[in-house]
Amino acid sequence: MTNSIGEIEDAACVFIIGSNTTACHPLIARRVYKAKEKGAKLIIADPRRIQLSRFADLSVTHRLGSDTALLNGMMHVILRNGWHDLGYIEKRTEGFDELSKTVEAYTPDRVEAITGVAAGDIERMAELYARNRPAAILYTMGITQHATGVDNVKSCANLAMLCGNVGVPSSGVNPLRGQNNVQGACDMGGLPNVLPGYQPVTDPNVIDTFSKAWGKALPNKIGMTIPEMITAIGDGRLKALYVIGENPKMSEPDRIHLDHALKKLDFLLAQDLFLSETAQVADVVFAASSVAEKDGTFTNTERRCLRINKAIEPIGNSLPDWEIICRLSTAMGYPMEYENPEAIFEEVRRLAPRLYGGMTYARLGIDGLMWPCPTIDHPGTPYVHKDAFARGKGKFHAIEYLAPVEGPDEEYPFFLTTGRMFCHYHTGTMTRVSPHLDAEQKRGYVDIHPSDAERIGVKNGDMLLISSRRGQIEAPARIRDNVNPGTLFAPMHFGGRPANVLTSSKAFDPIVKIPEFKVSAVKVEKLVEG
Amino acid sequence: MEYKIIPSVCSYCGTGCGVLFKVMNGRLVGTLPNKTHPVNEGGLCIKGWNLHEYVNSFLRLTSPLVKVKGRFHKATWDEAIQVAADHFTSIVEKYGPDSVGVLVSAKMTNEENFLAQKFARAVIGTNNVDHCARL
Amino acid sequence: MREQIRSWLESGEMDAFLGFKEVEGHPIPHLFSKANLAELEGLIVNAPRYPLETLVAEMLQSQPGMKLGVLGDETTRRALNVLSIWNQVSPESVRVIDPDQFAPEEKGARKVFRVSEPGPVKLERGIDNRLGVDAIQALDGDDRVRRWMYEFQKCIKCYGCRNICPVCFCKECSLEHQDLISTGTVLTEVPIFHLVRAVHMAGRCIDCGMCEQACPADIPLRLLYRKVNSIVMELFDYENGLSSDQPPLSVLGEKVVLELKPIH
Amino acid sequence: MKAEPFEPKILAFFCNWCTYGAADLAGVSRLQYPPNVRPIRVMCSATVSPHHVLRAFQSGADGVLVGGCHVGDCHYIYGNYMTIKRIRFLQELLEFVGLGERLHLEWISSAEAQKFVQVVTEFTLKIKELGPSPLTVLSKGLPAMALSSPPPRENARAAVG
Repeated sequence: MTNSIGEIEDAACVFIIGSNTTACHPLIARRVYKAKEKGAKLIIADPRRIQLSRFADLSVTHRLGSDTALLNGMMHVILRNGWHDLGYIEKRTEGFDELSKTVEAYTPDRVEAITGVAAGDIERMAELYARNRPAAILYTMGITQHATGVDNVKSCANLAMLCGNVGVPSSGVNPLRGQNNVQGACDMGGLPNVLPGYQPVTDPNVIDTFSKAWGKALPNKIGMTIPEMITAIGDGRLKALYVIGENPKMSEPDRIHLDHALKKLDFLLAQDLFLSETAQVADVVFAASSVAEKDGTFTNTERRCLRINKAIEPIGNSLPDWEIICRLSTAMGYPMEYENPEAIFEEVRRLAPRLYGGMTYARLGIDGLMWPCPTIDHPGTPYVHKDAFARGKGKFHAIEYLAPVEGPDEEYPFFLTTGRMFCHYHTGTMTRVSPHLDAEQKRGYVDIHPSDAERIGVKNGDMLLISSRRGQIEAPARIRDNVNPGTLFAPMHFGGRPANVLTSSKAFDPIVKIPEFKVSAVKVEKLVEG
Repeated sequence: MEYKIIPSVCSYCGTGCGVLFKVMNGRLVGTLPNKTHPVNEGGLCIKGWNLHEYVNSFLRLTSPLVKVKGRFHKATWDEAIQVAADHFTSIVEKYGPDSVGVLVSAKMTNEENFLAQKFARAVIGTNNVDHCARL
Repeated sequence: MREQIRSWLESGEMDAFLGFKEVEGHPIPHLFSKANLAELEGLIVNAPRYPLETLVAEMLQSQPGMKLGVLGDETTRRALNVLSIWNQVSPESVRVIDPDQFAPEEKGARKVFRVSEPGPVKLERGIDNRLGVDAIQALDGDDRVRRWMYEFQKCIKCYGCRNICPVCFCKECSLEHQDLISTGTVLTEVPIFHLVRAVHMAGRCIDCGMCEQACPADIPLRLLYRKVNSIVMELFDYENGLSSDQPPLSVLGEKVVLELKPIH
Repeated sequence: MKAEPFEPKILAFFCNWCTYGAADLAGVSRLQYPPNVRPIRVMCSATVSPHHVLRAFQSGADGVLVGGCHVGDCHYIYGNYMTIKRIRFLQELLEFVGLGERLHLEWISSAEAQKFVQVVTEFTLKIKELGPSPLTVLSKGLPAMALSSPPPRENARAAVG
């Protein structure tokens, strides 16, 4: 997030696109409620009607995968009416001319044809967003899990910069991160192209610093992302995989293809709290300890580094992940010895000084600190890009709309989108075992619009067979008018009805390789009465 | 009777709500919201309120497992670590470091992520490090 | 106050004392005992309300016969009374220590939980959490239902109101009864979810206000339950936490004193 | 558009030993009463939990009628002591959230077929006057509900004061 969670309350306009905030980030939705009640305008753009839609000043359900067109349409209207912030654009950004040329073609009528959103609504969205400042954009995987994920994000940034909504309190472009420490995993260099603190592996100075610190020559070639790794396993280039606290068999697209690939591995090591779907096929499984059994830090979506504290001893014979890694590393001839997580954190501070340099366990306390926090007296940074963008000038990217890789056709006439529900989390390994959460929703389901249900003769609870080009699943129908006709929604949490059998691994963003979970084409048949 | 309240952070989503763990005689018995926390101001969602339940689940792994002839067997840490270390070492020797991939986790701490990528880069010698930020 | 508690702990008159300790600027509930008398120096009394009563009940159920002190006030006493009527705690095991009984220099000021100013939209469509029961009753029926439904619709189904409630202890909760209230959607069934809980508050709610503070959506739950309390008071002359009988809706009673309400 | 005349849906819980008998007698005696009532026979009016009443409203009932034995005549001696407590409590609570007057309790013995007809007729008439349950009205317009028809200004001010 460019801004902090608390700032949302004071926005004059909140624009939520591709995020079911009350279900996935309920305590951020709290701030949206507050903003709304203080008089902020609330705009929701989501292919589904979500709970927040009922509180919105304007809620639109655009076609799956048409986000760039919708955003370009809004920018078209803003430019045509001169609602953009010219002073801000001239002073702080570049690439405005190309952008304005591109969006010129996105007239509301054309965008209506692409997105299914009435031209009048596009005009109103633009007006609400541009004329109520500061305006905050919130998005989640509804924007990013597309073959055009990067384009979608850039379009959000374009819109925000066009109206001078970056580097200002209560505004910004705010991705709500899904998992508790996605932000931290990225910060710590859990990516193939960067070392801790987003320092590129291709920079010789960076490699030099880290090599010296770690006493080992480090590779400087960018590594493989998860989808690339899966391809490489299939080709026989990747022989061993060490999977920590992940469940790719549930979280990666095109499960059947992945299952075949995993069988080709020479060695699969899994480290998890539970015998997840992935751990079941591993050669060795390390039993890890949970959040309550160790010290450490998490970095949340607003870049706030927060301390967790050990409450109980590790359950059974499990060990905290850091101890396991230290022991494995030592066994492989590279002794890693740390007295406690704080000692590791000290090393993080030294090696990622721009973001974490000023943080110590003592300073973090319970409130935590928001990075960048480079020095020991730095108060932390609630919102970034204050006077200048990290790269100097904010760059507009002229983005053309591209249709999703897969659209409905004669054979597979339905759109399928996937996502979370309020009482489960990610692949369900941590929530399906929790009695109170499991009681809320025990099994997978598919949301289908009443008109579609009537057409294929389906009642609530009837078993459906959903098939895509990749595979098929069975799931009971839940008739809901929160999906549009022609669209289905399946939650991602249920191992017995894995929605990722249906999704495609061929459709992913060319730059960041994010799979297009949000759009697949499927067909539906009725199996048995429920 | 030992009863402790330990402040911590919810591990269910990216919001980072402050929680208090209730610990009675060394066992986690419940979760409360931290009422003065800057992120959640005393509120939690259904997942946060039930944070202790997965920790106490009877399905938790309590020991490392090694698969022999298609079946898992409980092992000591030393054995399991040695098996894994031997496999990695021989695969790196035979096919080079880039034949190994490490998936770090968005669910573990910063410190652990740091060590995991350090393991991949300094011990194995590959940049094949990724996690599920995309998912 | 510290000295008094110290002497109780030392003499064994009290096995442990549940109060608050400041941890990195945050008041955190803490159990003081004879084993850690030095920690008493860090005892603070200015904290937002936590469900200490629930902790007390948990401890006593794990170790019956233990003698506990708990930092609290009149509301705490009432909560413990309710719990004792429902056989969740034995009253002789718990002693409530009210900091107001001590000299002001010995205690900090009790911090009142922040009451946020309701925004204009909330005033127009919802219900101002600070209002009293009478102000709601002054609204006409249609307006009332619209306002309550607006508030209830914000519910994100965290069950926080129930979870934090010091007098909610049932192992099986009606709110999770699938034949009564449907599960699986974040927009819970409005208004049955909240009204079922309100019904269960009859004869129990001690008006501590923690439900409302825990509500991420700021639903005026305290106001709703205050009405429940006043109904119980008017119809049955029962004051939760002060009356020592079983609550009126749990017993038949000896005679019928109520009159039927006529149709018109 | 002229809507069809409003025919309320009224759910009724009748005690097996008295009110249900009265309904039976009314039928056998060919007494006329409005067909809006959907009766459910229960063994005692005390088995009607507040949950059942709330569930009925949630499921779209415009009114709920509970019929039990006169006090002192309960087949289970004291059952209806509970009934009146519960229903009176619930009547007040529903009133507070704006659903008042849609719940009614009456003691009707199995001989009182005339009274049965009179109560059902009066209650149906009353629900007709009240109109459809606001819950069903609101649930139809749910997506925009929070925004539609903001209350008159005076009321908003009254709420603040």
